[in-house]
Amino acid sequence: MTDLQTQIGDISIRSPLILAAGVLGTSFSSIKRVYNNGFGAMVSKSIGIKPNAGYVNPTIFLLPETRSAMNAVGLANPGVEDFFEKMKPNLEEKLPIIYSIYGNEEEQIRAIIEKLNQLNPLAYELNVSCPHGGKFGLSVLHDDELFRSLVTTAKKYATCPVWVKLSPNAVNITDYAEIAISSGADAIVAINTLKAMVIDIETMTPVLANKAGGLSGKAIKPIGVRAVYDLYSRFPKTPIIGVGGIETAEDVIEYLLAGASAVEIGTAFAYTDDQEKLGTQINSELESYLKDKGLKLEELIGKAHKE
Amino acid sequence: MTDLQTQIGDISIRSPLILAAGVLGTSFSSIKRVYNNGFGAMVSKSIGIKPNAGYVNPTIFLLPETRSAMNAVGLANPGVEDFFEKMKPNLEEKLPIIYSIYGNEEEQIRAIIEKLNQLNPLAYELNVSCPHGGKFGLSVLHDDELFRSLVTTAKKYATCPVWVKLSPNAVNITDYAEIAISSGADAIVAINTLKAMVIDIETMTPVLANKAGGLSGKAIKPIGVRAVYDLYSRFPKTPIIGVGGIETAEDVIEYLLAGASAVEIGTAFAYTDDQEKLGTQINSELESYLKDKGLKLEELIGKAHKE
Amino acid sequence: MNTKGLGRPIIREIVKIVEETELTKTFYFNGEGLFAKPGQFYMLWLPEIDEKPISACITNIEEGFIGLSIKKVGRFTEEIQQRKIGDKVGIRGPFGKGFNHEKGRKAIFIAGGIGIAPIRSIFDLLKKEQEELVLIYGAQTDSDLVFKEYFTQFTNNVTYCTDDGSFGYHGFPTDILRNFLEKEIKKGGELNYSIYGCGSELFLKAVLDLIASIDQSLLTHTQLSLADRYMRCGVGLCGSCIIDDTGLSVCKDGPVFTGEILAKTTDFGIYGRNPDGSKSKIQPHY
Amino acid sequence: MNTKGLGRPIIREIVKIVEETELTKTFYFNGEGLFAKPGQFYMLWLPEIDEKPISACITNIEEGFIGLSIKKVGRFTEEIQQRKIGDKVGIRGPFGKGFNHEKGRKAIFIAGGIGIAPIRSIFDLLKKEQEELVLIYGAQTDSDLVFKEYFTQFTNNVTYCTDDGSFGYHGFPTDILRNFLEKEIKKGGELNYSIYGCGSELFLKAVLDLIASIDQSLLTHTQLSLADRYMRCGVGLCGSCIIDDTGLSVCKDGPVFTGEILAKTTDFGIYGRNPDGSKSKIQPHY
Ligand SMILES: Cc1cc2nc3c(=O)[nH]c(=O)nc-3n(C[C@H](O)[C@H](O)[C@H](O)COP(=O)(O)OP(=O)(O)OC[C@H]3O[C@@H](n4cnc5c(N)ncnc54)[C@H](O)[C@@H]3O)c2cc1C
Ligand SMILES: Cc1cc2nc3c(=O)[nH]c(=O)nc-3n(C[C@H](O)[C@H](O)[C@H](O)COP(=O)(O)OP(=O)(O)OC[C@H]3O[C@@H](n4cnc5c(N)ncnc54)[C@H](O)[C@@H]3O)c2cc1C
Ligand SMILES: Cc1cc2nc3c(=O)[nH]c(=O)nc-3n(C[C@H](O)[C@H](O)[C@H](O)COP(=O)(O)O)c2cc1C
Ligand SMILES: Cc1cc2nc3c(=O)[nH]c(=O)nc-3n(C[C@H](O)[C@H](O)[C@H](O)COP(=O)(O)O)c2cc1C
Ligand code: FES
Ligand code: FES
Repeated sequence: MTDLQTQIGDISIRSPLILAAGVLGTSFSSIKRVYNNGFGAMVSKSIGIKPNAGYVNPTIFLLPETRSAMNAVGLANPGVEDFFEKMKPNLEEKLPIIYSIYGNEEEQIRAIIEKLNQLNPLAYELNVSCPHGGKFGLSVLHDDELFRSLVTTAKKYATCPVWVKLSPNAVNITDYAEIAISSGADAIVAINTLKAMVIDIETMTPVLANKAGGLSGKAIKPIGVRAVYDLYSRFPKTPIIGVGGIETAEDVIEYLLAGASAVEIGTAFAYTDDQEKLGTQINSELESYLKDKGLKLEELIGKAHKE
Repeated sequence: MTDLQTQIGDISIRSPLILAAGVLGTSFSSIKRVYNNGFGAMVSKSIGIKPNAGYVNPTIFLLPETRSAMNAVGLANPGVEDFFEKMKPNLEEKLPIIYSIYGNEEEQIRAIIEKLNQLNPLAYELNVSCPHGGKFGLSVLHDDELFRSLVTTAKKYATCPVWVKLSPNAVNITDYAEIAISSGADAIVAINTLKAMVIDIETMTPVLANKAGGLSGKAIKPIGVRAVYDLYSRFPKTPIIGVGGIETAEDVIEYLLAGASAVEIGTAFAYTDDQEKLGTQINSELESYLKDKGLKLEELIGKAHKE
Repeated sequence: MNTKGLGRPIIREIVKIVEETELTKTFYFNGEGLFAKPGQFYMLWLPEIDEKPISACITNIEEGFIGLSIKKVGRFTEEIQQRKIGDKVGIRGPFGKGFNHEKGRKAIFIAGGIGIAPIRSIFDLLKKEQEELVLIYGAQTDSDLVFKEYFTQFTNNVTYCTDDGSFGYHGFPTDILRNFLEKEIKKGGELNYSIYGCGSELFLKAVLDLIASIDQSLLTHTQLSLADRYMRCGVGLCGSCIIDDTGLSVCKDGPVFTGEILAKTTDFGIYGRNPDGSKSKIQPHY
Repeated sequence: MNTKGLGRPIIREIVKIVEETELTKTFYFNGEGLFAKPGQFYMLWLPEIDEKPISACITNIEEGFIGLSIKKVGRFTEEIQQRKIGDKVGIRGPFGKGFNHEKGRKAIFIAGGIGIAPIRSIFDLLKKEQEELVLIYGAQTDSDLVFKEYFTQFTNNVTYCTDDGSFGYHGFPTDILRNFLEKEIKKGGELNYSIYGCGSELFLKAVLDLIASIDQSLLTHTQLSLADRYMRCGVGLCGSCIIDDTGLSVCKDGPVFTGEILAKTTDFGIYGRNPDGSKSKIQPHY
């Protein structure tokens, strides 16, 4: 068996596949199920300081014609207190879990992190890029001061690495990475969903209850690959986690070649008949590819950047 | 026959379908062929002051899994002098042609417009949003001062309306519209392609010779609809021309409901067997829809915005 | 995988409405592109109101329609009951895995309240193929029992129950099931039955516990359709409907599970999940 | 529409290289998913170099391979000629409409230089079905003539021509075509021929003019494959290959056009289009 282990800064995971935030990540049992399916690590649903019921339905639906999805869940989550209780089993099981967190005040970030530190996270993923998160979403990213202060705060309190998840709804995603990295971020996660909308022409109404939402899935893959490529060009020393439209080993490889050290997978869970095999299947295809090319996984990272 | 005529400010066209810039728009004969196929108007390839051979190939390829396309043509065009000669037949034929133009100096815009004014354009479409146009592309949009001065210059010399074509590679597309409209733009065209990249995993090389390019087609439709919706919310009085991923009458209707007064169609020309029928087919489906709903075309515009 | 039916809501006009009882109406739609297997469900969208899971109930492929039977319990279900013929709703799906028709075994159907909706879908399939169909169907009161004449047409082995004794047996469907199974056991021989059930989760839990107490080996032949779960995506993506400790999603891995699997979960019949993902005790209701 | 073959480059190793002449090599690839109809073409990608249109030439579905015959004329074609077995190239396509096999008519093939590549593809199809195959094939000099032994196997009605007289007839293929058609006319009766041609555009223009001068009604039965056109997308999108005044694209509406259509264009054989979209006079070359 070829080794699929990959390094993200100081962290090492057994496969570059990571469960993306917001997908199957609210309960410990589903997170564990994904781990058993060959994933290297799992990101939890984004957790805030208080419980949040999110928007009414429809909040999510698929666009099969482009193997994509639309969502405006609105950062629904049980809040850090309840979530902490739910994740306690991991003190024994020790699965590699990254906690996605959000907030729009330093104090919130401090409180969330101080609580979750007790769970020995693999890392935190600071979500400042939700396109339907209202005042907790993209607006945080677009306020340079606030953004910088939240990353700094997270770094100050976290007992593990802090990753920052960025949005492609940007003039140049690398400018946000600049702020994140100079504020101490250990890795950059790209990309979150793109601002989008689908209108039903029979009822003449936007389908999502929140009207606007985020586009994920195959449609956005070339946008994610480009973001990772640009980030790697500018910050070759900062680990990058690629996200967006990954369904197959080919997709994973494309992101690695662009410069990602690992990848996250979300929407693909809706497009597979057998969720239990998604990870093992991709892992074994990755192994074949590496064997065929006679390369180690780490040698793929950034290899599409010539001279 | 239901009337498909639509109004874009002072201009009226026989159908809301407009050929998008850069697609089949370098020669008068292909522009005319599209008109004969039922389109309301045609936008030319983006024309600069000097001839530009663009990038070497590959410059364009399709992504059929999402009915999309990648391109980095690099604003190839014969330059305004040569182009002017080519389009002279329109002084007699009087087809509704919108000239897409680009430049990064006031002087260029003035010179191009003074030349093309002689062709009695239906309108100009100022392209400041090409994601692979180098110093003539997105970087113009992202320089507020320059952007404002080019719109102002275009308005000053143009003998017809000036439309401004915006990019979704933005924090908030409506902020660019604000600049355009306050500088005199008569209409907003949205969206241009999104920054994207596809890497071939066998040769470990970006497929486009320019490496990065723009994503168009069905994949970006929800992004375009959202852009139009947001523009209409903020500027209900400025006509909007919707572009991005339109292939069918349903797609056109979605954009009209979002707030577009007309739409442009590009990539769909690659996904139709019979280019000669694309326009007439969509027109007749639009007519059926309007008849079925008992509505006039103008009544659809912005109808997805409730109360 | 086949992505048919996974997409955005398909808009359909209500073509017929049958008022089954005071609280329950059945809504009929053109079924083209929407036909489900028994036990699958849809996400039903009322534009600008909400979108909720509703079971496939009546599936008539020959005549091209489907019927959804809906009980008024809250905002969404009240809203739809105000809709008229010609009104438009959106339908996504069908979703989920549905019932597995165990050929060669006799069928017992057990339903509580509006849980009859998916039971009718599997009943309809089996009535074409099997002779012995046992239906045990309970509700709070007579006027909550739907499809009574319908079922009686196809089997004479129906027992209706009401909590208040207003119709049929005065008591719970589980009493009837217990009696039935115990009688069969006394007759000797194997309990060659498949049990198909739906109702509130507390009800289903009672059914499961009963069966486990009578014959553990029946658990693999018991298929219960969960209907007390909050759902968002319907496609196994969001995690809103996960049942601990298995990590299974009700929308994609269910909504029908075998008793064997349900017996392994720690949540079934005990904890539900709120829209924010937190859990709360399941409350009694029909 | 069927989108198969429309997508990104498929990467294939060169599995065999045949040096046909000093300037021309044929490259063989696993043909799976790439098999073309005669007259269609591919976009051939040399990563980090360029991507250019190349005709389907050898299509062997039974044995599962394709062969592309390429003449060295500039940077791209020189580069590929340096490639070895095992090297990887990208192939998009097949694109375009190809030749229309006019059943019930006798076939004349006329090729100039590397224009023989697509002619071989239609020749190969017809050799299985038709008896009378007339091939007229010219090049500058003997060593430019490819597939000589091959063609001779299947028809004894071949005339090779060279500009310098180094092989076969000393002169132009159009001379041979004129003689042939005039002889047939003298014999009396209808000219029941289909003419399939490819070569430089000046050559094709000479062919078209000749046919028009002999019998206008033959123009609808003349199919010429254009190969002097700059292309980008291959799918009728970018407009790089439009021929005025028709507005037709060579990549999607062609590359094969009937003489009737070509006679209507104002550009054919006169103006080509540069990468920037401007036009320039077509220069003589084979
Ligand atoms: C897979 C699946 C299939 C379903 N099939 C059907 C069906 O075919 N027909 C049908 O009528 N319903 C069905 N349901 C239940 C239906 O989705 C709910 O009744 C509906 O979501 C309630 O929405 P509401 O806005 O009307 O009520 P809410 O305002 O959400 O709830 C109102 C009150 O009802 C209680 N309640 C919650 N869930 C239920 C429930 N399931 N039944 C009764 N009371 C409840 C709550 O505790 C609350 O107090 C199904 C549910 C699932 C998960
Ligand atoms: C539909 C189509 C099918 C084709 N099929 C084949 C094929 O099967 N085999 C093949 O070898 N070529 C074929 N060609 C031609 C091939 O695409 C060109 O030879 C190639 O693009 C030249 O690229 P280059 O970089 O080598 O030369 P460039 O540097 O682009 O050109 C070098 C010189 O060659 C001249 N030139 C330009 N076009 C041609 C031409 N078509 N033939 C000869 N000289 C030319 C130019 O004027 C220039 O001076 C085809 C072209 C088209 C449009
Ligand atoms: C239903 C759904 C919910 C999501 N919720 C979150 C979230 O809470 N936090 C977050 O950072 N990203 C969230 N995302 C974004 C994903 O983590 C991911 O960035 C995006 O979907 C692109 O990856 P994909 O194409 O593999 O889905 C969500 C995506 C989906 C589809
Ligand atoms: C091959 C190609 C070339 C393009 N060239 C231009 C251009 O020159 N100027 C411009 O403003 N937009 C250009 N575009 C963008 C289109 O006009 C349009 O905004 C975009 O493709 C989205 O529409 P679509 O999805 O219908 O193609 C080009 C698009 C394609 C695919
Ligand atoms: S409703 Fe989303 S996972 Fe079940
Ligand atoms: S090569 Fe693009 S239209 Fe023909």
